[in-house]
Amino acid sequence: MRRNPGAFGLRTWLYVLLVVLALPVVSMIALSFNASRYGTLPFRFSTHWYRVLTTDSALLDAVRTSVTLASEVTVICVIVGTLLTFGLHKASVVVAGPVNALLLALLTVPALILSAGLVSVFDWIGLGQTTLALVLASVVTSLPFVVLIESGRLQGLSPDYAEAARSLGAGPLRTFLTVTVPLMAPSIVAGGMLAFVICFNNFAIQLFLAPIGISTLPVQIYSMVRLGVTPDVNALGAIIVASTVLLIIVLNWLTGNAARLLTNTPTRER
Amino acid sequence: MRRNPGAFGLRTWLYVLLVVLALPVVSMIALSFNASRYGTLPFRFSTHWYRVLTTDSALLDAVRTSVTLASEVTVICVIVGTLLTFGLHKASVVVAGPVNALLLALLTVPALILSAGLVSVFDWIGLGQTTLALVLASVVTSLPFVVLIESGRLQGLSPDYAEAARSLGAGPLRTFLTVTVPLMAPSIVAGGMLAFVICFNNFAIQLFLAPIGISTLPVQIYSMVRLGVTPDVNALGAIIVASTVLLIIVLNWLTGNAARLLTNTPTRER
Amino acid sequence: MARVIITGVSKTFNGSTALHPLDLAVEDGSFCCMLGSSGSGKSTLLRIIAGLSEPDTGTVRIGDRDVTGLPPERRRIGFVFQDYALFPHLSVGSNVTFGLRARHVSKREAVVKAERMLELVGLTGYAHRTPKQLSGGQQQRVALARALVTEPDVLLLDEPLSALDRKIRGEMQRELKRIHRETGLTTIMVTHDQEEAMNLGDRVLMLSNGAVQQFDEPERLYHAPANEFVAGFLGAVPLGHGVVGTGARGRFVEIAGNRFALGDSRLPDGTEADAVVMAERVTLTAATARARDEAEHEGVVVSLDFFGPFARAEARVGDVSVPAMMLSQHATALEGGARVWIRIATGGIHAFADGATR
Amino acid sequence: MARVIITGVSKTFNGSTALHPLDLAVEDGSFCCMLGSSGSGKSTLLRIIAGLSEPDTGTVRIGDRDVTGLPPERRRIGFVFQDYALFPHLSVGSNVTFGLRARHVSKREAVVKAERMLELVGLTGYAHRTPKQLSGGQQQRVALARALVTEPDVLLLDEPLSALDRKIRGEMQRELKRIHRETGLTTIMVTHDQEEAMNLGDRVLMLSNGAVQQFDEPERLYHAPANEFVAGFLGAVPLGHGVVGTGARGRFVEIAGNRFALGDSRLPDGTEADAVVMAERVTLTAATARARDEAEHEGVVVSLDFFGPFARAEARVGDVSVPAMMLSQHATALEGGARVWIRIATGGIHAFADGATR
Repeated sequence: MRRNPGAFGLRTWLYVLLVVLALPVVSMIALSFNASRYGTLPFRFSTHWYRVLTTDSALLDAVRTSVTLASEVTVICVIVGTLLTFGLHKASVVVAGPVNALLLALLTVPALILSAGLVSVFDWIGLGQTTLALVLASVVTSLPFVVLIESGRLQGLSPDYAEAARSLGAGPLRTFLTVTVPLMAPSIVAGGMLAFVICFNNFAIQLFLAPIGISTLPVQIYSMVRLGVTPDVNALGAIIVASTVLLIIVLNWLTGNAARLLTNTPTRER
Repeated sequence: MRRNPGAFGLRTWLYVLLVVLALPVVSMIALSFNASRYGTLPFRFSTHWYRVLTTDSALLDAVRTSVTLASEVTVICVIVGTLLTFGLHKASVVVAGPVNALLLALLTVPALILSAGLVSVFDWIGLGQTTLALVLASVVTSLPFVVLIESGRLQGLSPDYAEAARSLGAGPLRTFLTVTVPLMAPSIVAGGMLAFVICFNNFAIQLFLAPIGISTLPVQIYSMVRLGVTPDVNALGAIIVASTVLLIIVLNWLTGNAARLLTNTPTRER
Repeated sequence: MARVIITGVSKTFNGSTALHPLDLAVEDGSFCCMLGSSGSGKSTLLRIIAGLSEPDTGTVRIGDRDVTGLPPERRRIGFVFQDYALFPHLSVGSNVTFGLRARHVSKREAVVKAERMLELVGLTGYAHRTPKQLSGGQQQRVALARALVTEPDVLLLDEPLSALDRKIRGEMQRELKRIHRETGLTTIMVTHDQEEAMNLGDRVLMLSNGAVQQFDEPERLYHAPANEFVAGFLGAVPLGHGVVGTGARGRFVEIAGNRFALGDSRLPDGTEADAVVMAERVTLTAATARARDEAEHEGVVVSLDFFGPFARAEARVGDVSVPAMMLSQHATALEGGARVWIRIATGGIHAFADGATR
Repeated sequence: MARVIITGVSKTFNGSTALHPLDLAVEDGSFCCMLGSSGSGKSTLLRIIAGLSEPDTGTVRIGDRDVTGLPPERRRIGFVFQDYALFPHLSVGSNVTFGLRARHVSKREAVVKAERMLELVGLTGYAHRTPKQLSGGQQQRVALARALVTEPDVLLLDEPLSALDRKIRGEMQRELKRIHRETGLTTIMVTHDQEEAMNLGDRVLMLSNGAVQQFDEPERLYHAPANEFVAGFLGAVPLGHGVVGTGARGRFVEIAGNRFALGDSRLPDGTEADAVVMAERVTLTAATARARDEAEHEGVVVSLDFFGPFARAEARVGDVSVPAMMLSQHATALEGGARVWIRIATGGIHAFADGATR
């Protein structure tokens, strides 16, 4: 169907969308290299804002705080989420049904309302605005994504692999660790990545639950932006975009198709 | 494997997780029915906060604004997203590669940084803090999710269906509308739902881009919560959770398994 | 190596019966084929023996152990799946050593044993490949090696050849026969292919709708099918409904006025019965070739189909349609509409009373 | 109804050749089977005819139209997919009317035509079911009806029977024959099953590695395979490497000191050649039964396998292993180790020079 008459229209349409979607990202990067403080023209190239960034200790502290938080939450989410996914898969509908409904509910409730709720709960049980409270709240918001991604994969996995392992003399635990987990690896990686990103970006949760005196990156940026958009935020955004793209390229190189990790392409393993 | 020795441990583990995950939601609902203003004990049942909610015109306006915004964005995202998904599927890697990378980048960049970037972009092109700017920004953040969910489905769909339609005399457009779109319907519904939820909840974007004088629900709640957590926010949260669960039940009833909509279970249509 | 004894095993899935209570004894060192179409319960039974599924009632014994309540990993079985189920994240060698490692055999010893087993299945030197790099037949050999290397008491095969090309299937059948001969392992194989079952099995268990139809040696199954279902599954074609009688030249079944000789039927004279015929036991001779023998029927060729080595004809005797299967070289003298003499070899026709017994 | 003429069509996927340039003419109203194993290019060729794939070079003509550049919807074809590809969101009736509606036939007329077509394939009254409610064979019939209802110029079938059970496959073969006879439609079917191709095709196109090996009537293909590949695909077994010669009783090929009679080989005396034998053209007679005929070889039975209706034996003549295929009833007198007379029917052995020609 090379001579498809709609092909030209299709290509044009894709290019238009590419531009619209790229606009915010591209202009953010452009502004980060513009010498002018308020993003005004004419454009003059400068790495000024990147230099400012390296000396902005409050922002760098916030980056460190956010990365630490997101890493901890990711590790917890991956372990808990994998076990939960596996448990849901094995459990009867009576147990799995409510848990699934709850996970979907957690996906849907606005994070802001959830954080408001969590503040009162944590106050109630005496955790208050502690790091532990922040980690717990972040886990609760990130976990549903991990479970959704992993359970898609697990459901697509032939039960034959686990049964083959059992028939060869491996007990349930050995089967889980040496067969099921390795076969679920792509979705575990994808779920972990998603958990990291969602936790890293969860402004609403962090705004309410971050201990006093500790700023995560989104909270720090918020307080900076309230004083006017400064291009060193754009520089930071540009760095984040660049590292994301780099990560995607590396993953593509490692797995052949990184997008497949997130889209859960139904490749029944053979 | 009925007499699996790990079954008991597995069940216990699931119940513990159920409790931890349910805690915020359940306590939010509990607090919403507690007469005390600050969620203190003893618990006294009251529908007071629901009655307060119905008379809180600022909050109700905000709900209306949010629902309108989310509905508009959902419609745009579903149409644009479906066409984009289809286009990416047909396009060569040279076009699809960068678009996919961009979509993944948009998923990863913190919404707060993105909104900061968008504020300057919109100021630059003269849109400023208008409703159009808000809709556009919301579309840009929700679209990647729609495309990811739909493309997972489309990739799992056998190309035979479209080819069969072509061989029977249907042109590309007719094939797309009468075969491909109906077969993608579950993922289109799921993508739309996700777009709605994400747009509805996107506090960071709305905080920066909502026109002056217009408050979306998250922004409104934020300003309310800054004055102390009021249980009529909990009441609102409880209503949202209840409607979500109701929606899930209805979808389950309609499709047999709503969770499958989001998990993209690899059911190659037969 | 051990006997497998099944007593009173039954199974229900969501209210529908997958297996009616059944007993079965597979002798030590024998090769038992479970034959049936999909839904006959043959795979369910195999999975119950393996411990991958629990029976609702009954017990399973392997050797002198009652394994009914045991999980699969404690039954000392080897299981080969239809789609091989090789672990895609492990090399061929690691696939084969998996079962040994699970049994805490040292790595060094496991590798040596795996090498020896890969040699047995003809895949020396393939240990470092991944399963994906192998052809279907090679994957099947690895699955066999993986199941055999742990020296199980019994080898269970779930339609192991159905995913293979016809040519490789024949090769793998010979391979399975050889491995069974060399290891002397009690083997139970599930298949829906009657030729495969007939060729490989010492005994064949014919299942239908979760019930045993016949459990016999292949020759017996073929020459003395227990009921119409078994005969039909083995390729017998319905001839018609008639009445059993005894005449000058022995027993016969009379259908629409034509008398067809019966072999050793136990049905009493006068029984109404359905008769079936084995097409490959029918011989057609062009009427021009020679005079008609007394034992032969006269008929007309209605159709003639050519399948390469074999040909299939249909002839009419009065109102009865008689199929005939022959080597193509013997069909060259025939043509549609030709008058033929039809000879049906003794035992070529079976009659079954409306109940079931033969 | 129309001829299909393919001229110089070739196709490359990612640098590897799927089809070498080939010409093919399928006569109006004929039934052409494309036979080959997976990767032979047979499906690629069918998809090129359908317009689902574009050839790199060459032209495709259907009837008097050059359709090379046309998209599939303008080629007036019917296409049946291996997995049926029935639209799961439409009823059986809507599946069948789909093609008519796409051609702007009125709804009323489309429904009437669909009913008539469902009747032709034996599914009257199934219009309101969904595809999922049908068995595999029924789905296949719907796919056929859907392809036929638009009255295409040519019907293209891509392994239409390979997903069906053996028994239903036979039934569907008869069905396809009948429909082809009744509609008179030019039909091209892809298959990997030689019996299917032999039974259905007026002519069979044998493909391998993207190149035509032979295009002939089934009988010719069987009796005069163009090369060793074709013979092997049709079941011939290698006999060994030898030298062609002429003796007192005609042409022969001498392998390891044994002379086997050749039929109409065109190879000159002294040619080194690979010989193959058709096992079903070899007859074994127990040496005890009668004296050896001059044309027979003396041998010893090495193995004997029983496949229900058919049996397969292997006999050794000196160092040469000769396979024999026979009806089981003729194998009863044989046993492993027995001395036998081996008769190979004329044309049972083919010899091919190291190149290819026969």
